[in-house]
Amino acid sequence: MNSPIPLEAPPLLEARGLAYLRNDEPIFGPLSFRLGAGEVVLMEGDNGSGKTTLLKVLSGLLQASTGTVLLNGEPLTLARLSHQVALLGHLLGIKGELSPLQNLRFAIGLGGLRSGITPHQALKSVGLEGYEDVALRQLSAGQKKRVALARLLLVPAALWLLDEPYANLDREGITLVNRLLELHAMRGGAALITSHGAYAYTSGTPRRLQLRGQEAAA
Amino acid sequence: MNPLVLWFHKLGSPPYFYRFAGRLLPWFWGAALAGLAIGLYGGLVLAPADYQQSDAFRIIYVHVPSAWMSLFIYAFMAVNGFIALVWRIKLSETLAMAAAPIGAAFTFICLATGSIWGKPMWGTWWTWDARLTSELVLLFLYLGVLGLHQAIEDRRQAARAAAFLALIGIVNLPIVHFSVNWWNTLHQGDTVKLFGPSLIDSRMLWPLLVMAVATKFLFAASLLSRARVDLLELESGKDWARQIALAEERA
Amino acid sequence: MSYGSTTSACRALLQRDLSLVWRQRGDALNPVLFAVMVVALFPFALGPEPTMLARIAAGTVLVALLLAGLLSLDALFRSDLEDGSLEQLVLSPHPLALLLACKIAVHWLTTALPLLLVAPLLGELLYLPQPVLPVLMVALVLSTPLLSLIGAVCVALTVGMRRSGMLLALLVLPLYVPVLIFAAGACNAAQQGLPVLAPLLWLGAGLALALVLAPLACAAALRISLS
Amino acid sequence: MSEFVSMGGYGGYVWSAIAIFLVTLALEAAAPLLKRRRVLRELRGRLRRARKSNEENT
Repeated sequence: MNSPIPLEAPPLLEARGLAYLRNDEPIFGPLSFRLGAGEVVLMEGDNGSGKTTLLKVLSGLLQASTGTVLLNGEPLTLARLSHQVALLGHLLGIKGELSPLQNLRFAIGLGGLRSGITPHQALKSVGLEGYEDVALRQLSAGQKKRVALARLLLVPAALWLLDEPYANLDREGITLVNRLLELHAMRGGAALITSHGAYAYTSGTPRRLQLRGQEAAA
Repeated sequence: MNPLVLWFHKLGSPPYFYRFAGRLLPWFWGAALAGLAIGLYGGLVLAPADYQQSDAFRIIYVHVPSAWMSLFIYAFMAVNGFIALVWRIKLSETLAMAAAPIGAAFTFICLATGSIWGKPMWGTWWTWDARLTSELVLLFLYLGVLGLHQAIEDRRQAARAAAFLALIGIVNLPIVHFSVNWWNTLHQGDTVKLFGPSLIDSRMLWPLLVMAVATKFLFAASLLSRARVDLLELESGKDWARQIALAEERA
Repeated sequence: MSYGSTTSACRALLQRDLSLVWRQRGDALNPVLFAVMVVALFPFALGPEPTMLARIAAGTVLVALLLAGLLSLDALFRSDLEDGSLEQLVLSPHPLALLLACKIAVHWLTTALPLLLVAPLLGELLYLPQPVLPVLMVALVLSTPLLSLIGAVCVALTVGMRRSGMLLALLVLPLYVPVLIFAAGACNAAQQGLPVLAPLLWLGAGLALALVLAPLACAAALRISLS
Repeated sequence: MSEFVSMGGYGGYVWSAIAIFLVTLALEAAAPLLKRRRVLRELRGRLRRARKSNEENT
């Protein structure tokens, strides 16, 4: 093969020496890892090991105490939060008073729309067909989570940061999350998901990161 | 690098600042106490009585320096707050927050002594005159900064939020002063002018200036001792803080 | 892919917040009810003589509206914080200050506007002299958005605290003093037949300044509070 | 001397103003000293806990 070696594209997400301190107590880190397109990484760690904080730092909600976050090789700053990251936290960011459809329309307005999908299709693919116009308050916790997952399908973010995506879901829901993650990875997206270990990402062989308070091992 | 810049950089490190402030403290306390003694002696004994206000005017020696300090400390707090927000320097956060209670104390003194002065001069404990009212708003601003600082769990986040409030306050203060002035004014004009001839006898003036300098030293001394303790608390996980705790235990 | 423009983000936010308010339109009446009750207390405390009530009418209406606004301020970011929408707002790629300006606008529309509508009625309860009413209304139109904007910055600083009510009042009231002074000053001048333009112009200048600066300050404060 | 204390009839006002000044500033200066004792006590407690857990581990 004599073709010129292509310059290696920077990974979608890279953390370099990332650490976060609160009241001078380390919450996590220092931590370095890379996440390329098509990868799903499962972040494991006990309660209080700083998983949620890590996701907040990676998304740009919190500023790291030391280290840098690079998105496509460029440092993440507050002034330039990009369209490339979607965060699904413990709080789902959806309104109980509105219907799933209204919630999704708002999410699209705020974050943009991926091509080739509509809110109706997204709701259908998370198994909520027929629930479009029910007030969210009347849905179960698992169904609310599915609405939040539908939001991920709609917004054009390449990187998903999911905090405990399996919580509140039944077996069928867990399979759904895994299917969505697989689909996202196949499209060239990447995802970082946290779990305290009770559930597992079953399909494929995901890379695992262990988060143990102060140090983390890849 | 420029040696001065280098020194500032070193001063920003908490253990260095702790030692540096510790060495300065006795001098500052000494200068403050000596200045207060001289200023009060000059003001209460040596200065002649005022031809209009008789001896009641002597309250000026505690009232006016406190009023100056209340504004000076607010400006100091806001400048440090600005540095803390823009460059995230821990020492500036600490200094800004250490200054707030001292400023509140001086503002309180200014209001209390002003009110005591008002009783014999105006016949009431309180008048809604422009400067007294502005000073009252200033006290509320100080209390707001202190309250916000106390209400937030994370110490550094608390310092940043309170510093931000201090900055809003510094925009607000001239507006308050202007509006209150527009609203009502009864107060006597400035007695001491920094530029131009002063309206006050020099035997009355020098104790006032001595008091002004003494309160600056008092502020500096109190600020440094507060900042030292706050840094010790903030950095209690670090080695240098542990060493100090152990050294104190042995002593 | 379509990333969506900032305009469409603002429109989506306005639409969502307005429909949320519409779903709980009963709550929108609470500040109005509060203002009416506060104003009704004054004749009980001071006696029903019309001349005396007429003298304090404009000031009382102003203070009642200010307090009613303060009471509703706390809810500005509360529900968004509790369900995580605030995080999504902060993470959105659009300028946060602009999005917050939309939220403040909705807040003003839904809490201050009803108060403005009942202000003439409140004035009538206190025998507000007829010629003062237009000046009071202009002063209110200029000062209520100003109060909302200044208040939003302070709410952003206290967002996430469990018991923020008293602290919020402590932070906000010193900042409200100049607004109250100029608004009441205009009414007092009108009552004495003096020119009213100067204080109203000062209010207008303050509003213009706050319209630009307050959303930026609000965004900065929110970022500090969420960290 | 009594003339000095009475301050031309304004003694009560003048001396109470001076007293407020001195007492407030004295309290203000004492606060960091008290806090310093508390912080050092907590720090020493932490060190003792750390030492104890070290001994248990070894």
